[in-house]
Amino acid sequence: MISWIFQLLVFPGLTFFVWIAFAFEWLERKTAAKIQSRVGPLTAGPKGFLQPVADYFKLILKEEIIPRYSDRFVFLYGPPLYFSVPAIGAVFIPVLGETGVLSHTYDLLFILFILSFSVLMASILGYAASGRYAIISIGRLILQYTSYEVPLILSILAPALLAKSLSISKIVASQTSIWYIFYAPISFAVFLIVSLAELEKPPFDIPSAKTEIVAGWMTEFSGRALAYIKLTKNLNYVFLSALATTLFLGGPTLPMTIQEDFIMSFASLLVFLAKTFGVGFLIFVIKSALARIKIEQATSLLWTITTPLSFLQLLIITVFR
Amino acid sequence: MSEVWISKFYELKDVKISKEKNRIMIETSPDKIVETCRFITTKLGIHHLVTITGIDEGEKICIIYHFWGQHNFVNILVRIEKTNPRINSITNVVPGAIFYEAEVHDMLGVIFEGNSLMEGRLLLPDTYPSDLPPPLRKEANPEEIRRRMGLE
Amino acid sequence: MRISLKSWARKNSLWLFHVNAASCNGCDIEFVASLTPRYDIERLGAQLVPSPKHADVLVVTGTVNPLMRERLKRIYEQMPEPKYVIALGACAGGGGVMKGCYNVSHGVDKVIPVDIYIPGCPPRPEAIIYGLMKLRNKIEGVENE
Amino acid sequence: MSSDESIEKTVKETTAGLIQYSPEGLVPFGPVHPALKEPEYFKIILEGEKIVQIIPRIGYAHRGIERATQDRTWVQAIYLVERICGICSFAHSLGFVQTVESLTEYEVPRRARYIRLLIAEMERIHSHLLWLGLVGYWTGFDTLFMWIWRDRERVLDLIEMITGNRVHKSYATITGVRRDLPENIERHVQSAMKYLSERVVFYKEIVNTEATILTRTKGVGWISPDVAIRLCPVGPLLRCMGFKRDVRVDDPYAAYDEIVPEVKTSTDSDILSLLNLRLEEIEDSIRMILDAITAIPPGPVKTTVPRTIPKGDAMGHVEAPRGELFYFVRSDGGNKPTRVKIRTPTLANILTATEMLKGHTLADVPVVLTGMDPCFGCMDRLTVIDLDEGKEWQINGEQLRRYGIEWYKNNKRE
Repeated sequence: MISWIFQLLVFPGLTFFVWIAFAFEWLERKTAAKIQSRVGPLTAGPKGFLQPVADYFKLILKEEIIPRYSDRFVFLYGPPLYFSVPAIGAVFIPVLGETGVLSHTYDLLFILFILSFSVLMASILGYAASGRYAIISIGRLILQYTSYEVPLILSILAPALLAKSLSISKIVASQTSIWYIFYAPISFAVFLIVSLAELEKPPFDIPSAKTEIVAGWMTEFSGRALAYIKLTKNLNYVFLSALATTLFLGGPTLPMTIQEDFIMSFASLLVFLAKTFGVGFLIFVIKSALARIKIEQATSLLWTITTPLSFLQLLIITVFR
Repeated sequence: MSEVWISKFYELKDVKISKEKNRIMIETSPDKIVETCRFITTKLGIHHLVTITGIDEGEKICIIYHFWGQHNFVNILVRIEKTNPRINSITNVVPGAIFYEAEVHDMLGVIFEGNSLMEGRLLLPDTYPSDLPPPLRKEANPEEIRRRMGLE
Repeated sequence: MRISLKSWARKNSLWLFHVNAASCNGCDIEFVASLTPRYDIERLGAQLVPSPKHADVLVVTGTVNPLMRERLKRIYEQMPEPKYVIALGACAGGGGVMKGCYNVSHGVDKVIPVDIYIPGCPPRPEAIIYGLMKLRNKIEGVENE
Repeated sequence: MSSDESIEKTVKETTAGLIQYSPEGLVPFGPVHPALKEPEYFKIILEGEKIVQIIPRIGYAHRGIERATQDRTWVQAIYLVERICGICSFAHSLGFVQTVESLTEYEVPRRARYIRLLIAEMERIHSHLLWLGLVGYWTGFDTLFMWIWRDRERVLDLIEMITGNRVHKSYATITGVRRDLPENIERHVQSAMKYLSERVVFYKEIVNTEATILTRTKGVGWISPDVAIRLCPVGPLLRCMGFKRDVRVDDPYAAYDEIVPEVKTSTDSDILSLLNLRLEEIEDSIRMILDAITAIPPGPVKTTVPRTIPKGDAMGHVEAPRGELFYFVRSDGGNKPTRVKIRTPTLANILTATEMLKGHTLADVPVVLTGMDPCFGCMDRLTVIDLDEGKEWQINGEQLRRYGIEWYKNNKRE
């Protein structure tokens, strides 16, 4: 029992993913800086590695301003709840073996729920803060969500269809010989595009477009609440990269079996980290090379291109398997 | 080109015309300003109003309309009484004049009849004291304005 | 010297919110230039944030005129504690060349308290980086007393 | 005839719309807004995401410089008008100085005229690059923004070598420039211009091929040239509608009669054509700088003039990076100007920009509004216009603040 709780909260559960989230933000800022021929964070820790940690602690230690006309209850308890959404999702991701800390026969469905719930939480938070920019931002967020939900589900269904199962551990287990990215490359590409939309990164950073609507639904948050929101955004980032790793790149599976349990787990961990950071890096590079598009363009792009493409992939899989 | 124009200007009555290099200056009376501007836009085909300058000359306020077209400045100069500074707006002829007229109104208190931005207090900060003269009038004192606006 | 986690986090994560209070743009373009590759103040952990509620440092440029004065007060009140103010440029410091104009305040400190003055018309990006370093030292000093 | 009437109608609506609006769907844009590096307030009236009307409330950068020039001597006034705007600072000092020169009988030395052209064109390159980078920023393309601002530093280096300052050059003076060119400047100018011309070709390719930029700019902000010409726009905004008007050619100053600029025009009148037009202007400026630096004649750079300027009126204009910048100067024969009137390009363009935005969505606001390359610091040197209800404000600052809080409370959950 204690071991299970340790797994859930420390490793490979919550704390582990939070540290990866910090590392992701550092890597994102460093990559963006490198592409823009800058240096990026440098003074906090070696090579600026502790920059996200400094940001986080500073925000936690700051005063929190609760606007007088906002929903006080949601304002206080919303951000931790928002944080818990990807945190719960992350423990379903297999890190050390073929199964995650938590697992279930139909856990892929739960992951889908998690993905949509984080958008719902964001809109509740934005609405509780009640500002004009927040309202516009939420309108855009939900419009964008309705247009990317279908391709998101369809692209996730491709690995499930290939493995003939809705269980993550089964999907991982059946990828030991060949990764699903080779069977379903279109779905992987669609998943990456949709991830950008889910993460509000360019070209889909429409709900938080700072030159149009200030900081979108985050405008009114400060201090502790903002720390939670920032961390959640990074955790979402990690969660989606890890999900792509799990569903399309074979997760932590190794081509051979090693007798020693400890070494086996350690090797799996390294494989998992390498793949996750690889996917994350791919997303950083894509987002650095693109400008923001408009909401109607995003909607039409997601409906008319990604949705038919993911259908096509499913059709190919059903016909050829 | 400018010679042709000058000969055309004599169609207008009661004008004084002077010319220096490519700057043509037409002095006319305030009640003929709309007519003169319409003459410039229709007969000469100059649509580009550069700006409207207002100058406080002590007894009178001098308003100059600067038009630019085909390598020549065409300026119309009118002088109005400072005690009752009113003149017809030219926004019907040159729509782009709306902000320029409002600016002269703001800075010198000239009222352009027919301009939609003349209603109420339109110009200067909201805290500008209404009993003080507009800032570009000769009698305006920057120190006093600063003191009244609470800037000292 | 012992550095507390609090002051370490604060000095390494200065989020800037920039307010142009009736400036001539000179200081503003130099401030933006200090974010760009040659100077890159992100090295110090500083970044530009879009909302004053996210910010730690208020960077004010320009000759604060009566219209902007009220806005500036409201923005300052919206920022969460602890907050710092940098007056960037000669106009923000004390009126500069605009001194005596009827529509300018003589300095930001007539409106809100200022921590760091960066003089110059406009200050070079190097001067802005120097000012940020001064602010970092100030944060450390205040916390360690 | 009917087309004339429709033009007339559109123009009427534009000017009349400045004061009529309903508070529903009102979105404030500014005065402190991430898209605007300068304070300016736009009331945007929306139906969903579609813009119905946009009302500028200018005046947040008003300082009162025109009045202040009357209290300064002629030489002090040069440095004051220069500080109207940090981006086109040399254009301001040049416009003022040339207008004053036309009142005197002194000739500007030929070498000084060449040096003036050199700095004016470098400033144009720096201003256009700055704007282009900010277009990247507004469309959320931070990488482009950083690259362009990195390249802009090369021009600033040259300006610093010649004038001693990066932003406010303090270089032009009555009858000439303040100091001569440094030695061996040709080498630096040529290498920097070579580098920049390569980069401009690269940016042209990015702008015309990158899909996300194209979708954001192509066809956005279209305005009928017949309507636009009635609203008196200037500069690149006018040239992108197909009107071939440039003060450098129409009324040559400095050395523009010897090194003639090529006036670029476009007929698409959208933001993409503005982007291309400005990039072409940079290329032309590079050519002119390279021509000027080889053809520059030897000689003095200024003559000495008395402190008083003869009595008279003078007007002059220069082509600032944003368009025609107009100066009117009246002297009464003393050592101070009696009246200095400045008309900056942004004030001329703002009416056109609000017309360009109608019918577009909120996402287009930063791109179009800033597409005219606004410089509110310039515009507000004198103008303050409160278009809010046209009602009389008789309250002090603190009351205004409370009014703002109350207003926010009442309008909060619409």
